[in-house]
Amino acid sequence: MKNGLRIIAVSIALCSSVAFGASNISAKKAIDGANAAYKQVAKETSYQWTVAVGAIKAAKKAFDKGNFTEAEALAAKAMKLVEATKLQAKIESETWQMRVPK
Amino acid sequence: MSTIRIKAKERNGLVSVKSLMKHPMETGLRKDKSGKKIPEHWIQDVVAEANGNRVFSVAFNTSISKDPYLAFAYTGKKGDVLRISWKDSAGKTDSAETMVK
Amino acid sequence: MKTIIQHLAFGLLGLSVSVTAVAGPEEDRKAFQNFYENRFPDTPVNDYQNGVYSILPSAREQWQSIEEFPPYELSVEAGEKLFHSKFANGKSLADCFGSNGAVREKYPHWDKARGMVVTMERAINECREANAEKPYGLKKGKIADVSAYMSFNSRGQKVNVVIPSDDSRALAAYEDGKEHFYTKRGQLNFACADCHMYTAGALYRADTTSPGLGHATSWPVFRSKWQEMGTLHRRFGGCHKNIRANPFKAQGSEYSNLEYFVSYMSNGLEFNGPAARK
Amino acid sequence: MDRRSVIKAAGIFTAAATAFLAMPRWAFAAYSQKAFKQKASIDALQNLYGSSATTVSDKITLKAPDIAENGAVVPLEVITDLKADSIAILIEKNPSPLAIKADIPSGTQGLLKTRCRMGKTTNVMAVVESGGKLYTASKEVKVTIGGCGG
Repeated sequence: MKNGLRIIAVSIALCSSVAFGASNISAKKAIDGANAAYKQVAKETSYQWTVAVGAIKAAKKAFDKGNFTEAEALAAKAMKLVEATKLQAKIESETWQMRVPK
Repeated sequence: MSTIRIKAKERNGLVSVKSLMKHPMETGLRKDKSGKKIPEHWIQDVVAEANGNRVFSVAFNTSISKDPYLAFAYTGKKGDVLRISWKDSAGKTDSAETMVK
Repeated sequence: MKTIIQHLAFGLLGLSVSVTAVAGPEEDRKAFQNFYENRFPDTPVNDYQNGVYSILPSAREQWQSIEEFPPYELSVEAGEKLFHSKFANGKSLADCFGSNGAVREKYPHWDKARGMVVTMERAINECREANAEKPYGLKKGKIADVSAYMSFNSRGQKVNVVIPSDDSRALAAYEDGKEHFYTKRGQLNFACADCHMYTAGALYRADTTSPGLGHATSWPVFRSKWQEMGTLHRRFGGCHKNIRANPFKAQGSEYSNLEYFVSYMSNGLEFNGPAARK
Repeated sequence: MDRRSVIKAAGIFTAAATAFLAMPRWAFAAYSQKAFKQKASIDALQNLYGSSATTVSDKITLKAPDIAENGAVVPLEVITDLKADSIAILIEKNPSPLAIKADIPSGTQGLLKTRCRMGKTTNVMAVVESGGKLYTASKEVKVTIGGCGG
């Protein structure tokens, strides 16, 4: 029973990757989006994470190899890291003074 | 300029010698940027002489740190001429001399 | 006078009217030093210049044994040679910094004409450029050698960073460095203050963090990890990489302002660079 | 600091000295490749002294850190009250344990200080050769890797 469910789940996953798999267009869009967001946060806040740069680079590499699904997933990961960077910058600008000893 | 730096000071008839030798001391285990192994290259022998008499000699393995440090003490006096020499695995040698203070 | 600073500080920090008074740099420094005095009551203030060894006796022994014949002495020698070697125009660094370059206590300082913090390493390169020579790289090699020679001859000078009151931009630079010290960065979400203040002396994996007081006094440093000399800004960059934040450019405004702040916090301590560290 | 003048003096001397110095008057000892290449301490001792029979002695002090700050540069010091003919240091977990062997002529102290590399946590053994016998002192040195400094 459990095994059966697992097989179904796996086949759904496989199907969806075929049906909705990333194309070179959507992957490129995701990478460009992450890259632009990264640069914007860096410019606006001076906050930059090495891991975000790493994810963007890895996404580009996967893209060049034609692994568009992987490239899109990595770009999405980069985007999340950039969002987190942005959030960190926002929180810190409001709270850093709490750490200054009085 | 010599690769060897020596500091030698006498106190109560005992000369304390400290020396630092500039040398890469390659272990043969390290790799360069392209992933190629850097061949081993290390100081094998060091001899110290005071006024021409051997007062200390030592043999190193590759496990001695880069720019080897060596300190010892011998019975001697101010004004002794202390000479330290090394020879490495490539057959190169170097020497330096100092006056005991 | 004080009210002017407070006023500026309010404006700079973008704070709305608040009942609590905002402290000026001198109050900051006192509170900063008090913090470490309370945290490490056994460490005399003038020992913080020895970094983590001021609070870690087991490592201190190894350090002292390295100091018996420290590897940076070779760098001091190399720096001496560079310092006195003639530029193409016949001058040398000695024409900018005096016969032995013992000017560590003058840096970092506020340059009013240009409205920026000038570190000693920047001044070394500006001296070269003013004499039509190429500047040195900023993190290691010749810049560290020259800095080591000048710092060595300056040993015993006191850190004495001044924030001139007649230029509000100086206080702004200080505040920028201060904000940098206290804000969390990188994926690991650490501020300088997290590791080097509130948990100074704690283990991060296999390493004990050093106290922030005295951080800028002993540079340049021969780090065993590097197996060579490096500048303070090289270390700043390494710290940022450790917390997975992109490092800033050496001698850029971020690290220069941070050096300005950190050095100010160590006012009164002795410059004792160059030094050996793990 | 008079360290400054020491450096300067050393610099002048060494510069002058190298001009006419090439080799020591005393020849270098025949380097014992075999002993230094051995993978086990016991074999290194056998190669070096023709014996691996050792006695633990409280007349040897081996100064080594409990925890090495950096495995690439671990300060080690051996001091002995025994009438030493030679002092050797073996780092047991290194690929080839024998790190250094010093010959001590009479008139020279039973003292050896140096800095060694250690790849991982290991037992360190100081061996003093005295009157044809081998005496030892040992200490474990922890080598940690990782963290902000490592």
